[in-house]
Amino acid sequence: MRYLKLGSGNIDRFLERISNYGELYAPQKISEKFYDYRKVDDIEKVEFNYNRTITPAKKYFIPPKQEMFEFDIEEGEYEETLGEVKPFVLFGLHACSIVALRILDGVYLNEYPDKYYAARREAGIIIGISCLPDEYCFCNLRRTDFVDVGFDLFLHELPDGYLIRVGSERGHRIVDENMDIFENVDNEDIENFKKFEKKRHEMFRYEGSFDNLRYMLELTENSPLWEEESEKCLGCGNCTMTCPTCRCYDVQDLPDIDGKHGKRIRFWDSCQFRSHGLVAGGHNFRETKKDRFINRYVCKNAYFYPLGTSYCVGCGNCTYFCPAGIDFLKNLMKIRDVIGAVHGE
Amino acid sequence: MKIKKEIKVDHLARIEGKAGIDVEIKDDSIDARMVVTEGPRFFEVITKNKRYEDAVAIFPRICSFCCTPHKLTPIEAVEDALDIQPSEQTKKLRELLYLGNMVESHALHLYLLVVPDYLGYSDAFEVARRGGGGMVKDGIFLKDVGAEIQTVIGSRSIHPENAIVGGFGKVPPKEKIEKIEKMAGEGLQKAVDAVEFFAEYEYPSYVNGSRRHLSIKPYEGYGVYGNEIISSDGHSFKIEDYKEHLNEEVASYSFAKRGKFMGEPYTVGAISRLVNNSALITGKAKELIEKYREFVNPENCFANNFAQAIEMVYFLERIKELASELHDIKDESIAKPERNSGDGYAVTEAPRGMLIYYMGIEDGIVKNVDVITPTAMFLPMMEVDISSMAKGLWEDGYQDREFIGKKIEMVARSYDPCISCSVHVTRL
Amino acid sequence: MKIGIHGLTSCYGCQLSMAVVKRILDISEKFDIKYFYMLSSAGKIEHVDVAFVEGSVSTEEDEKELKMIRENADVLVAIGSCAIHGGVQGILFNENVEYEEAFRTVYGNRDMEYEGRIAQPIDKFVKVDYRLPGCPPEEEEIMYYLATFAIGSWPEEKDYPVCAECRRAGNPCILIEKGEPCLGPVTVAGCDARCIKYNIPCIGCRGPVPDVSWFDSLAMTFKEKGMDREYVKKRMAIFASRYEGLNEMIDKIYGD
Amino acid sequence: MESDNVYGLYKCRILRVYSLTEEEKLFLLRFEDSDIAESWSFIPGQFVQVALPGVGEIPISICSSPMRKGFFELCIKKVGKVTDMIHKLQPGDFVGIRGPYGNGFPMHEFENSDILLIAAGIGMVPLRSVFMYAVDNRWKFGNITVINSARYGNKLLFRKELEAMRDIAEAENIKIIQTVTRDPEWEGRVGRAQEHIGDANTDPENSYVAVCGPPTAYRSIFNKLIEAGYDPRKIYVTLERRMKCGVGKCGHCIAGSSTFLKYICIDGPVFGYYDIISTPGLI
Ligand SMILES: Cc1cc2nc3c(=O)[nH]c(=O)nc-3n(C[C@H](O)[C@H](O)[C@H](O)COP(=O)(O)OP(=O)(O)OC[C@H]3O[C@@H](n4cnc5c(N)ncnc54)[C@H](O)[C@@H]3O)c2cc1C
Ligand code: SF4
Ligand code: SF4
Ligand code: SF4
Repeated sequence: MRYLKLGSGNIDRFLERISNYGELYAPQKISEKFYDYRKVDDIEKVEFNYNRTITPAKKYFIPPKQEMFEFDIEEGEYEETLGEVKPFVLFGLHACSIVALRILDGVYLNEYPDKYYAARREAGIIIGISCLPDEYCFCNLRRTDFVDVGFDLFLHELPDGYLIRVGSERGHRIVDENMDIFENVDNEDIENFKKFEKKRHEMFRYEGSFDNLRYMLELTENSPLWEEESEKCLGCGNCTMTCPTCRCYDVQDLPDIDGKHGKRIRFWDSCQFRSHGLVAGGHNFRETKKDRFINRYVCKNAYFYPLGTSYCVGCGNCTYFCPAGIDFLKNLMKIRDVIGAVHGE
Repeated sequence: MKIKKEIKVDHLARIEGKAGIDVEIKDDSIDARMVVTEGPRFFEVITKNKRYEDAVAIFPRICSFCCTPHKLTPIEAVEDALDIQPSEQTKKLRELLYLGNMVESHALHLYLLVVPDYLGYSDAFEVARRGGGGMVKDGIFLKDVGAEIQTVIGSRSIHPENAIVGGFGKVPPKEKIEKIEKMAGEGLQKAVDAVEFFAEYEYPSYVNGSRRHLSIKPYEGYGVYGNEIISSDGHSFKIEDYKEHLNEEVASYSFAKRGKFMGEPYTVGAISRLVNNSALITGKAKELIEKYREFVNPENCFANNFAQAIEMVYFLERIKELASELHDIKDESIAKPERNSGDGYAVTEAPRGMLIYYMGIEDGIVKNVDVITPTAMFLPMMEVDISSMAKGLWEDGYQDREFIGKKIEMVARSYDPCISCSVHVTRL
Repeated sequence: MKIGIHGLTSCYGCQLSMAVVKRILDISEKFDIKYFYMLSSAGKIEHVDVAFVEGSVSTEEDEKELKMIRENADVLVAIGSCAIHGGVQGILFNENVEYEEAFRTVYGNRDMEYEGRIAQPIDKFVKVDYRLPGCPPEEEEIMYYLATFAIGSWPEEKDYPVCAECRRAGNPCILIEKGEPCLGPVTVAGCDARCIKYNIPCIGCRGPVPDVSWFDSLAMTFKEKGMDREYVKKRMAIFASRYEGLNEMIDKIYGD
Repeated sequence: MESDNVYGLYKCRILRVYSLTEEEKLFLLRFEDSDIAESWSFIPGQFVQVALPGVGEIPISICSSPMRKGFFELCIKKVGKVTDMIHKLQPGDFVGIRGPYGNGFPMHEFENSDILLIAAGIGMVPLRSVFMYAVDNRWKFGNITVINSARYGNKLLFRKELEAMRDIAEAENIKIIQTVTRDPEWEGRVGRAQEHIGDANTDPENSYVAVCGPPTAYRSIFNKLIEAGYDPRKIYVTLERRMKCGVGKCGHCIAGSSTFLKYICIDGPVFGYYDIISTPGLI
């Protein structure tokens, strides 16, 4: 991998330069406590130290609401409405967010590639940035705390700037075209990088591996925990909407009142909603709130084989953004303990 | 032999709400009554014991046409009760919001509800089909100007939620304010055209008769806020004393209350504002008043339509002015209460006339409410005019009940009555 | 296609919002509007393909009219919170105020020729085929409903809460951040989380999510944030007074 | 079929419409584009997405034999928004089609074995494709039994078609069993499908079994089959879920558990017996 250094003095220039490659989006403070990716019209507002955004980066690749086709009802014709996707630069993704996008790639670019997603993925330049975990983060347990691929450039915080890893051909090109703002990495930088990584690792709340969780989950289907926790659940879908890897969508046809035209749209859906598992005739595969509650735990902890990680990347969003204060990680920890207790008896 | 003759309009179309008119013609007298069949909704009971923030969110549901006045007036009352001092910017935004409702309401009433009468059609769709499309579109444009203002400032045009006690949840961005300014400018000529349109119709003389006009004395210019009520014959009193001056009665045939001032029917609304305060009007509207002086006739209810058209012109100019004063708009925090309990009074000029709110608050909880709406105020006067119209036509030998029915409907419509408002409820 | 637009006891906001959609003239051309008293004096109740009914049943007259509308309509759509849930005037029901009592408080000791009632949603009297929620309904949804009928189909109703739209819209959550009593989690979506966009906590004007409004769970959250029972109860009941088991759900959390 | 948009639809013309029962209609379709019509192929058990502009898009199993080139059939039950509208269509009208999707039944594995088909209710739809395929390639398979069941006689799908085949079927070692569960008027066999397994002409030792019906019936059918000596490794079922895309994107059809999380649309809808019993949530 190619390593470079960006000195503190050049950070603003770096942001300006990358915005030449496309519309720039980056985390910004949107309210007292929350951050979100927004279009950058003032580089002063770009946030380098944030923990999580209220909408994950998936929104740039699968928009919350998206038009797919326009149709002509009388002729039975459909016309794709993807149009041209202009290049854009997504700055400031953390490692877990980048892994999350790779998981989405697995879904959207499989044997039936989704053109709408592919076009946006192609157009989006990804620039990652290092972070320090808070009490909600557990990417270390998910093995998503570090990424080797899936970004064009990745910035690691140093006391006097950033150490940059170049992760793609596009990344090399950007670096080559702007060599005047980069320096070479020296020994002191490497020492600082190590220190940062050490500090970061010491900050995680838990250590160890989480993989056996999948079996534990299957074995605790009848644990009283599900009853208790799903009682609190509002069924509001905040957990799935803020999850960087949840991507269920719903499709709807919107005819025009002229009765002749219309459009087909798709928009974020959630397995926490009743109709998600409902089929014609009224049978529901996830009838109760508890069924739907458990479903998310099951789905997120299943394995995504191509990457050797689970669908959950351990970002902590679903806990942080749950209005009812339900703690995903804590519940998973409890599930492991429940099993322990069963064996202990 | 005495034959009882009756003219009935069971369901009065093209007004807000549900009401009918019964006119009974006896040999020696004539008796008209507006029958409000809409069910009671008891707003003063349902807002009681709620937190004031929640109560002010409920009041607008009294009526969709004047939801904004029913939001801003109780907000004023709460602020009076709890000694909350909103910022200058908030006051300007509120006035703008209020005037947005005014323009929307007047445009709807004039173009979609009244114009079909003048042209002899049953609705604006027919007007559009028969070549009046341009006029209907003008009306819709003006209505949209008003709706846009309420959307930008209030979050939506019906039941705006962004206006709250102490200020606004979110201050609208400068670009949107500029858009309002531009739209108001574009609407101005259309409003002038409306004035010219109404100036082509003479008022039916059957409904001529002297009457007392009540309105507020605006704090500033020809504004909608004030705390003093004045009458066309020189009376005045402070809002805190309204109960001593304005009484309300209940009639057995109506869920609407009926106002009296000094024991007599009176009227409120656009014409009353013009009669009492036209000296405060400026600009293009002032020119039009001078040009069409005779149409500002204090003795004929049809003057209200004309007065609304004049007001549209004036308020659009005022909107432009207010918007231009808001170019340096900025985010602000919401003004906080100085105390937790108190009595608050507010009166504003809603599109249809004065709107009075009294609220008694204890520890943030609403304990007492009284609301007097313009429609409740002018109902008795309206019945007088309906009787006069029916009587006049009858005596002139018109016998076709449907024809008379149409004419008396026009009388009612000229008041722009708002039945939901009148039925909401008020404490005796 | 013949349609009728009717109002019972309400603020007339739903009819008004139908009257002021941007393409009202297109609608008047595409549909044969048989009844729309707010806008037209032409028309009497006659057979229509779809009747839209706004407002709650609050008088004998309302009930009679509603039944007549139903008899003459192939499809009946309840529009707005009053028709669907009884509206804000339904609060009396939730608070167990008798009609007589409310009436006396307001009108004094007078007899009326007409009898009023505590407001009720229209499905207490007639079969309702579809529900178009809102206080008032959103233009986009009005157009969607009309269009699906126009092509011989019917609308899909939303069954999820405002929160979903709040996230899609990119708002910060004010319930988490400021602990404000947002009713978004129990209120049916469709407004694109308008109020939250304006930093105003949702008061639930669109009414509860059909069958899956977890007032108990939300009460638990509110309680933890220090809100008292009376306040929570009153706020939740503004637009949800007729939601089955509402009071019980709240009592369950706060204890008896 | 070539399109750079997986959700792109191809126009199909409805050639014939038959009413099978009060609620089910059979549609004969052909792609407008004759190149597609001729080259299009599928495996029994696969499904297509059927779209009506303005109304929506739904998954429907193909119920004709893949051997019949140029045309295909769908049997659609009227249950809601889209299916209601489809039932209003007439010959000459168009629908949008994309697919085929799903894995389908492993027909090549079935070769040289007996085949037992067990259908309950609408489950006969995908199994008809298996059946027709087997009949069209009669020499490749051993004995065949079809057990078609429904609540009432007039709800038995393809009942007349199957009855009409009876004589020739006998000669070809094909056994057709039609049974109903709730119909007092019905004069033929009664009882649930699984109660007639013993009457099949298939050799449990050398049979493949395909089952389709309501998920609630599966366990009891499995038990009966295993009791009768059928090899669990050779039992297949097809599953249903809500679906919006058909190609593993929209997430609605994800089912299973943490160790076996599957998309019904691309990993299924056909699953083997062991998948089913080792995966809570699949049925
Ligand atoms: C793999 C597969 C094969 C199928 N094969 C057939 C068949 O051959 N014949 C047949 O009659 N039916 C079949 N179905 C069921 C059929 O898809 C549903 O009956 C149909 O989707 C109902 O749509 P609707 O709009 O009429 O009903 P509504 O209840 O109005 O449904 C509204 C929406 O919900 C979704 N939906 C509802 N139920 C289902 C469901 N069961 N599956 C998927 N989406 C659903 C649809 O997207 C639909 O747009 C199959 C389902 C699957 C999954
Ligand atoms: S399940 Fe929760 S912690 Fe895991 S990736 Fe999704 S939001 Fe993050
Ligand atoms: S602000 Fe309200 S509507 Fe939005 S997510 Fe939070 S609780 Fe839900
Ligand atoms: S956010 Fe709540 S109160 Fe606001 S419009 Fe939506 S449903 Fe109504």
